[in-house]
Amino acid sequence: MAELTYRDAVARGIAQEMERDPSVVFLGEDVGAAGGVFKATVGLLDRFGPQRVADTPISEQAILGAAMGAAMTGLRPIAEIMFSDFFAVCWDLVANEIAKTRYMTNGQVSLPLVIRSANGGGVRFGAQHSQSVENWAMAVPGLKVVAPSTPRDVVGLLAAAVRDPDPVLFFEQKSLYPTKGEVPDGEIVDTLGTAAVRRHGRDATIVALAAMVPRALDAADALSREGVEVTVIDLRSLVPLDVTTVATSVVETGHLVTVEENPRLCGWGAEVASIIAEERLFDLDGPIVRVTTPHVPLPAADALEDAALPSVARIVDGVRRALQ
Amino acid sequence: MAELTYRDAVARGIAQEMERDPSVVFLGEDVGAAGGVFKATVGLLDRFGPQRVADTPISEQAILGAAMGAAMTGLRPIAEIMFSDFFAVCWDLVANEIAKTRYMTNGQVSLPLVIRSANGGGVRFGAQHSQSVENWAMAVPGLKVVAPSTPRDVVGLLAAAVRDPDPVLFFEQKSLYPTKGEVPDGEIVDTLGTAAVRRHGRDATIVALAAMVPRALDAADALSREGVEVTVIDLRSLVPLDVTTVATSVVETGHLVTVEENPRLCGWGAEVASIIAEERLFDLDGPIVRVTTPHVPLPAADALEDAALPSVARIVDGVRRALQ
Amino acid sequence: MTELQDRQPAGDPVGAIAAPLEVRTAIYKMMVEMRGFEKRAYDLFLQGLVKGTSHLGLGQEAVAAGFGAAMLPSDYTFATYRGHNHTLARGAPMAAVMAELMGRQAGLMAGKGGSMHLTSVEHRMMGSYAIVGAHLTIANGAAWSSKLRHAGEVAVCFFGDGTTNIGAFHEALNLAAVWKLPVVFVCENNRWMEYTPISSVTAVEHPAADRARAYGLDPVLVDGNDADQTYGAARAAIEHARSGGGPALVEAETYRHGGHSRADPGKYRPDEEVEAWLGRDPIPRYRTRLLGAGVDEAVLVRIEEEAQAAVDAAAREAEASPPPDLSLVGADLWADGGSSWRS
Amino acid sequence: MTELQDRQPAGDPVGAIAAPLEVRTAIYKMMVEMRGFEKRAYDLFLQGLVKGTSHLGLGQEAVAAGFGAAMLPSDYTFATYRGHNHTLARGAPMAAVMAELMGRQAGLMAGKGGSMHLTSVEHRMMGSYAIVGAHLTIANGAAWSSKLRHAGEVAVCFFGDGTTNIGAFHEALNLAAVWKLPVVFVCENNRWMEYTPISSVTAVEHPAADRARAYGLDPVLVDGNDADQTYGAARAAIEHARSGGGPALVEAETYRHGGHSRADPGKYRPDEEVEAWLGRDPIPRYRTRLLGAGVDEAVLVRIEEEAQAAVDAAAREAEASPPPDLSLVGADLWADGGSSWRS
Ligand SMILES: Cc1ncc(C[n+]2csc(CCOP(=O)(O)OP(=O)(O)O)c2C)c(N)n1
Ligand SMILES: Cc1ncc(C[n+]2csc(CCOP(=O)(O)OP(=O)(O)O)c2C)c(N)n1
Ligand SMILES: [Mg+2]
Ligand SMILES: [Mg+2]
Repeated sequence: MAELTYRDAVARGIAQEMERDPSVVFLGEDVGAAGGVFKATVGLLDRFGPQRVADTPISEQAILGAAMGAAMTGLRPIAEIMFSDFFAVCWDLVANEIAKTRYMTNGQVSLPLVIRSANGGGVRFGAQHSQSVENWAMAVPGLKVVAPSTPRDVVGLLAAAVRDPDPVLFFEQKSLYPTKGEVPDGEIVDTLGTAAVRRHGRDATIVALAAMVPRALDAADALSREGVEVTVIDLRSLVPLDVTTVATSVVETGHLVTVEENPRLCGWGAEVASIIAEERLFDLDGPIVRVTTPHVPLPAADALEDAALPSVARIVDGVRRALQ
Repeated sequence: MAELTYRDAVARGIAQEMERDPSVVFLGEDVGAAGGVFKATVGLLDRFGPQRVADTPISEQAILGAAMGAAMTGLRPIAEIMFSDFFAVCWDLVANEIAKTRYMTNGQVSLPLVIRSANGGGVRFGAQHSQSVENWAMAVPGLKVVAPSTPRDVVGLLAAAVRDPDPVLFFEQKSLYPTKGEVPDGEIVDTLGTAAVRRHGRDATIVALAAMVPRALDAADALSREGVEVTVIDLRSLVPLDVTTVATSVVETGHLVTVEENPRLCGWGAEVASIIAEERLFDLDGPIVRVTTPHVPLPAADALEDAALPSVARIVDGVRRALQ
Repeated sequence: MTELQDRQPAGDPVGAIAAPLEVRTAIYKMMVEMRGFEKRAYDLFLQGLVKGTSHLGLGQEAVAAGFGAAMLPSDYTFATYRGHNHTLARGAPMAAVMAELMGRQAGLMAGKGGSMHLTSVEHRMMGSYAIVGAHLTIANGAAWSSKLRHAGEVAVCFFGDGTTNIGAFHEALNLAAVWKLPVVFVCENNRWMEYTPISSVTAVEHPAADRARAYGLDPVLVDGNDADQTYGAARAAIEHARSGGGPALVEAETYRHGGHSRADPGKYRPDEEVEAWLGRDPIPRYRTRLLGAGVDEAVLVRIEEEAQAAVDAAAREAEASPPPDLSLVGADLWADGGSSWRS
Repeated sequence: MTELQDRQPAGDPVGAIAAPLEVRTAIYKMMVEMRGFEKRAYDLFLQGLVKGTSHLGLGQEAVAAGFGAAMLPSDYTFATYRGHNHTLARGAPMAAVMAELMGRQAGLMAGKGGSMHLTSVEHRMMGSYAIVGAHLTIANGAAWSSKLRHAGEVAVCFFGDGTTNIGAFHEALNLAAVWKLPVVFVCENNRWMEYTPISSVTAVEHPAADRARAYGLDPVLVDGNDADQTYGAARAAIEHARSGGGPALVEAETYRHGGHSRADPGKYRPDEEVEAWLGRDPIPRYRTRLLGAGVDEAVLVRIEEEAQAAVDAAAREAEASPPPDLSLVGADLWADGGSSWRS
């Protein structure tokens, strides 16, 4: 057991898989010699050499095309898209090609590949480098969508993603890179599509993802001081979605609050809310409350960004509204 | 009053606005000399000349960049993206530039532009030419999102979109192009963000959009024969969203069914459902049911595509489940 | 047209590599089969049996056939929505391709893909792509993989003139050059995008060849209606790529006889242009050439008759197939065979 | 370096158009102000007062200044995240720019955009764009609009060497050429993308100039650390564009003195490379040149002192500004001033 940053867990997870399977290759902008702009891939080039760790031009379509073509023909690529905002310059590869090809070809083509990307706000990078776009990915059939909140989950879910026979979008939350957590020694392989109950309480269920998980836990602490005990579920994966864990908890608590970093409209919380409103309506004792970033781009100034992202106070308030 | 196809209504709407305002220009692939691949813009080149009706290379990013730069500097462009699936090759312009620029510049830059696109399935074009991606647009703050279901609305909402000072994504449903409807003579200008109640009933509320509206009306007919009277709301616009009309109806009927052509996850119906589950939970007498295309790409074969898209039978069944 | 006629070689032309006679008759056979197949597909469309859209390569057969003949079985093909011929060139069964156009269970992808997405991994036909540009980057990936696996496979990627103006073209060409990938990019310049002449939307005269230097590549321009030239260019480019020389970009000048897609009569094109190009139809031209080279006409007639019989049989077989099983709607989104997104 | 030194003109170089002395002192003033501003911005970052990220153009001032001096007030600027200098070159007030970097209410966009999105429509600084490539297409739009409105305005668009490898570059250049737009594309080749040398990821030696022909344009390569050359090239390109000659693509060879962004020490670059380029710093070089051309040193010293005073005042003013009003979070998504998405 060692204490590791979320950032270092990325390199550890990639290295674990590259060590195990020679067909795993890794490519992206500044990922090799520079170790990545977030320093999340330091050391991989030295360890695995320039054939398997490839620096690319600023050509996101070419990066994902290379990953896709390689995955079709026997490799298991991990591609990095530096910031998830840049998915917009290569969305055709993601949404139209990678997501659809197995289905369109009646199962002929397998695409075992992972696309990692730094997602989310909180670091004052402004509207074009701070978006949470996991809901863009969730909306496209054919993509698995993962977003870890702890260093341990980074390693285990990354390994699971690399071993998965289908394309996985792996969202690393950039404000979590410096955070630390215990990571067991040896190989770690987790299971996609399983949520984790991070705290247990009988009064309400909070469902959160990535950077919103620690905030939800802080909100749970604050609520606990008022005598309100909430369950906090870390979804970890949006596709597959662990509806069972969420629904079981809602049946127990009767109240659901989702906490999303993405802007309001069509966020993953809407999907979760709609599932519960269809399948567990009569188990609800209060409105389903969604706490989200308002439906605006993220402003750059620290004061404004802090005011836009879901805060502990807004989560606490959301739970109170759910309980009313 | 004349009977017009949805297809011809597009050209009429564009012509109405180009006639009125010399700053309106129109650009896209094959839109001029050829009159558009759907023949929806026939005659515009002859009428307004090659300066204002511009054929472009296959360069969707360049098309939207040209529209954006022109809108910043005094023109009111209408750009065509031939199929909405192709938004994926220019999503950076849509989601990162056009949507965010007014906000990021603290209101300095205005972008009065419209992007028209042929959206949706039903014409056996396969997975890359049949998507309903209105939910992609809805998820991005800074875009208005419109999707008419009738020829009259095509003209009126297109005019409203052109006159709107903000960027509007205008989704034309390609299976509706040959459909006909009455369109009043003279200028028509509608209001964005207003839903239309197409049929009134007290038992349940169906909310639909674009090609799903006529199907919902057919389902309403079928249900009526069983003695179930439903309200059918044509949303017409996703942003702004006419929550008032939907909520008012749900309060009256106690039951909500959304009918979406987009694949299931994070569709607009999820957003509508989550709003009602938050704001009108105690007015609901049954589960909120979502009828959607399953979360798969659209298959090409006619038999398979028909089985994938929400059918009248599935809508009827959805209402029955909501009423149980 | 004068310009093109000038460039058209007199007599029996050669590409970089001259083809032996058995290869040339094989190329003729491929072209005749393609022609027969697509004409039948068009008839079936008129009968309402081919649904959706389809894009014929009538008139462009010499490109698919010349390259098809030059590829090894282990090489990869990447094509566009106009990919019937490239699919047949790799040996995919005609009946399965026809059934796919008709949306039947016996289709190459059981109807799930349709005409625009023909794929037969078994034949290393790695897909037909319907959104302009992307597949150039994907072909790079197959070539990269071949290189890393030391497999000696070359990826050959076909696309149109209009495709040279989209961003993905640029990214793909640059990466292929920088990584020295074994990939051959083949631009079939048929002078039109959908309904717009390529010359009206392109900054250079030869949309691919005039841009080769921007990627450190040599320009290659061939008469795409001359199967000997396409075969020769294919051999040269593929061998260059296979031997580690990096990518090649070939521009083949050709013409589609019909409209862009099934419903388009192609009336926007000047009559003289169409007529001149019909006069340069690659199939009768090659037939004459083969006769001149000493091939017995009976051999060619037999090829023609067999092709016709094969097309008839394929159409019958395809028509006999039922529509796809509806359970396919939910099948094969994931490797587990299903499409579930939840617990 | 030898190669560059060889190309460096001896004595007093001229661009296509020689600059009068008052223009040259104005250029010097701009460069000195830019340098002072960015050095202060860096100090404020070290003090924790500049938040988020920022990308300095230290060492690249001769490009922004040379072009800035050649533009008419009605011309449009489009820049990247590395756009402080281009913003100042158009006359945007230093204090507002500094306040934007610090996330204050007095910022050019009241803190909503940040360093990477500097925009001042009033000064025709039409924005700084942080996702590589897009703004080339947007600059086309402004140029198209100018052309349709017969306004005579030229759009000038700055970007880096790394940007030449993304798809949008290609689409923008082709459309600009086909439509003969009054737009000037300026590639500041500083030899590095973020931490990767451009030569390792680009198929040609000169990422922009060697690709000009692919768009039917003449290659233009200038010493970007020589303000006379950038000014001359700017005058020539802008006049060409304004007079209806269509777009131009200029590659200016230069170097950033520091790292890619604020937190990057830039240590991946070979010491000799950095040193050689520091020796070619455009500001002392230009100072020497102006003295040689007969400008009184007192004039230059006064420019330097005034610039320093202006920077000091701007920093003070910016620091005195409060953080933005939190109501701005919900403001100005729409033209009505708000951000409501519902009834
Ligand atoms: C990104 C994108 N934009 C537009 C289209 C619509 N479209 C399909 S084919 C075509 C013309 C392509 O022209 P070309 O590359 O010359 O190929 P050809 O059809 O002539 O074989 C267009 C514009 C598309 N499929 N994808
Ligand atoms: C589409 C996209 N990909 C990647 C990035 C991350 N990124 C920001 S700046 C940069 C390097 C750009 O290099 P260059 O164009 O040479 O400009 P310079 O920074 O040297 O001025 C990269 C890769 C981005 N902003 N946008
Ligand atoms: Mg073509
Ligand atoms: Mg650079």
